[in-house]
Formats: sequence, C-alpha cells, structure tokens
Amino acid sequence: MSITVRYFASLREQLGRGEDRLDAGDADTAAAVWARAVPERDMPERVLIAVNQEYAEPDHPVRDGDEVAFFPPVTGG
Amino acid sequence: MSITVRYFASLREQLGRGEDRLDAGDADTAAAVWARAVPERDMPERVLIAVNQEYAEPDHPVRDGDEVAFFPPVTGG
Amino acid sequence: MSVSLHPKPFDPWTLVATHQAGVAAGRFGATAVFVGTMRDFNEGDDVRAMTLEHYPGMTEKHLEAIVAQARERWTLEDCLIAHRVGAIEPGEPIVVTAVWSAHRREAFEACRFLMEELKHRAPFWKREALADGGTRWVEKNTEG
Amino acid sequence: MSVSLHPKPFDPWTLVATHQAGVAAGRFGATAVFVGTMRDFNEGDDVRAMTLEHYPGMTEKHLEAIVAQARERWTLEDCLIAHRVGAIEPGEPIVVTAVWSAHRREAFEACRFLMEELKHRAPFWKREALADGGTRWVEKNTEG
Repeated sequence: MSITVRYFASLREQLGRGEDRLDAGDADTAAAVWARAVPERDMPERVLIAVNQEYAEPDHPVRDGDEVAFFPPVTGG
Repeated sequence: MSITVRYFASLREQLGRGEDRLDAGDADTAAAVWARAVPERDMPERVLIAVNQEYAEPDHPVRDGDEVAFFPPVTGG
Repeated sequence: MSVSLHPKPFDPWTLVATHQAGVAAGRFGATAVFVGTMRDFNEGDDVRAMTLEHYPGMTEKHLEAIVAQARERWTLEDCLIAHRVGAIEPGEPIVVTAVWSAHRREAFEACRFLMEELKHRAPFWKREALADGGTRWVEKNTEG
Repeated sequence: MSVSLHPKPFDPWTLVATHQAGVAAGRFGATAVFVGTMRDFNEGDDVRAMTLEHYPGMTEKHLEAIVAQARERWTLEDCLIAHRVGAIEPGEPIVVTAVWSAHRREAFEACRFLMEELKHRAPFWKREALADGGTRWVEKNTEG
C-alpha cells in the first residue's frame, strides 16, 4: 500500500504533476504528507485539503492507503 | 357615459352579478360608488378596490367613464 | 420581457426555453425560475380541480407593473411571467416566473420578488372543487 | 434525487422536465430552478472559452452531501444538480440546481442553498481562455 497525493487546477500546473505516490510515514498528517511530497515548496496558505475525498484540516491524520488532495479555492457553478 | 362597477370571485357570487352601470354622481369616491351600487350591503372590510384597473383607496375620486372594481383578497400564483 | 395568461395547459420548461432563445446569449450568467404547480391537497383537504378567475385587463397591467418594479430594483437582462386562468387540474402548472441576469443574487432575488408580488397583489382568485363534491373559494394565500 | 456531471452540453430545461416526470404529481406545489450559464465576459475581460476541471469521485460525493444537507434542513420532495465539466463555450449552461417541494419558501431557499454551497465548496475549477489569446485560472467566485 501507499499514500496517493493529488493536485488540482493551478496547483497541479505549478507543480507540473497531478499525482505523487508516497510510502506511508510514521505519524503522518496532511501537512506532513505535503512536506514529504513537495519538499521544494511550503504548503500554500489558502490551499484546500481533502483526505479520502472529504475536506480536512492540515493536522488530519493520514494512514497507509489514504488519498490526500491539495487544491486552490474552488470556482465551480 | 357612465361608471362601470365590477365584482369578482366570491363577492361576485354573493351579489349574484358581475357588473353594474351607474350614472356618474356628484363628488363620487370608490366608497360612494359602492354605497350607490350595492345599497343592500355595507362595503366588506377586507375588500380590495381598483379604479381604472389600478389599486385605489375607498376615498379615491371616481369620474364619469371610470371603471371601479371590488374584489376579495387575491389568491393567485 | 413577456407576460402572458394561458387558458390552456402549458409546459413551463418549453416556455422558458423558447423565451430564452430570444435573450442575448453570453450576456446572462444566471437564470432563476419558479414554477407553481397545482397540488392535490390544500389545508388538509383533497382537491379535485380548481378554477382560476382573474380580472382581464388589470391582471396583465399589474403583472407588467411588477416586472417593471423588479427591473428598477435589480439589473436584469430579461423577465417572464406566465399564469394559467380557467379550469386547472392537479399536477398542472399554474404560474412561471423567470429572470435572466448577469449574476445569481439578482436572479434569485428578483424571481422571488416577482412571485411574492404576484401572490399578494395580482388579481387572481382560486376556487377549489373538493373530493367530497363541495367547492370553496380560497380565502388566503399560503405564506412563502 | 439526481446528481450528474456532463462532459457534453446539456439542455437544462429538458433535464428538469425529464426529472420532474419522475416526481409524484400533485405532491409538489413549488419548483425552483437555477441555471448558471457561461458568459462571454468576466472581471472586465472578454472570455472566449472555459475549461472546467473537477475532482472525479469527490465532486459527486460532495454534491450528494449538499443535497442531503438541504433535505435535512427543509422538507423537499426532490432535488437535482447537474454540472458541466470539460470544455465549455459562452452561452452554454454550466450548472442546474432544481428543488421540488410543497411550498415556495422551501423551494426558493433550498435551491439557493444548493447553489451557494456548490459555489463555495464543490471541487470545480475554471480556467478561462481570453479573447487576447491568454488563459487564466479563475481565482475567486463571484459573490451571490
């Protein structure tokens, strides 16, 4: 198993990729996943986070097999 | 010329007629028109009044050629 | 801008689609529509049919005045009001109000305004035929 | 209850009419519908086309959750949300929210709630292609 990390919209374009796969780490949170997946950049201030397709805070725990997504403010409708 | 008086809905049914024609009177108001057209009954408290198809108060002046309508609260839509 | 009275059943969605074909595309971002449909119950009673009386001439003038008020109050691209008159059966549409505007706030607020004004002031009167064979004039509109 | 994503253009009025055919006639007296349509301008610029990105899986779950919230808050007969994804041109519908209920207050309020929630939280992102050849991500939704 592993952690799937997904990026959308302008964030995906800026990072130049839509997805990363990480091995599960000890005591992972969404913010820790960002730090490991995108070491080249601080987590943006206005970023939205979803863990397993539900909105979550940066300190939300992340386990092996989880999907963590980072994306900019939404603009649908 | 004359004044056309119209009644709608439950009021029309209660009076047994939809329309009266009156000669114009001196110093007519909508209330005075009611009193002359329907002498058998006081003007109902919640009645709505229109003079020439615009809402009006009981003291609205009425002239020769005008159309005065009396009707119960509206229930469309 | 369109205000119309319909003695026969109409399809509200076709009416709105047809009207919209005449609204400049690309200009409006928001359309709000309300459709009032005849229910088969009212105030706890089963209702079999309804007759909608109106005041020919004043009704149209009044609906046009309501639309003019909405257009003074909000920036709107277009408005439509259609209302049935005469004999109506449960499940049939009674009224449609539709508003096209650049932004959704205007569309929602103006569409609701048209309906509330229409309900409170437009000269229509409902007489219900009840399942038990009786008829009654509706005395008071439901609050909205 | 229906939530759907559409990679191709749809006709909102046909969608609503078709869905309504499955809602018990006579039970609902009020239908409120909102349609968001692509404009050819935004923030002062001419917009030629748009791409709507979304988060497959989360988007549907989130829209269904919004509908569930609305049904907890108001007594509703039925709800529909349809949303475009992918390449969109000016004049094409982007989103439809529709609510069927006994009374108009519920229908209006729930329809607006669905739109506001969708705008603020559902994972969709717009990229605009401008008339001058450039593209940009829309950063912020208009207030409604």
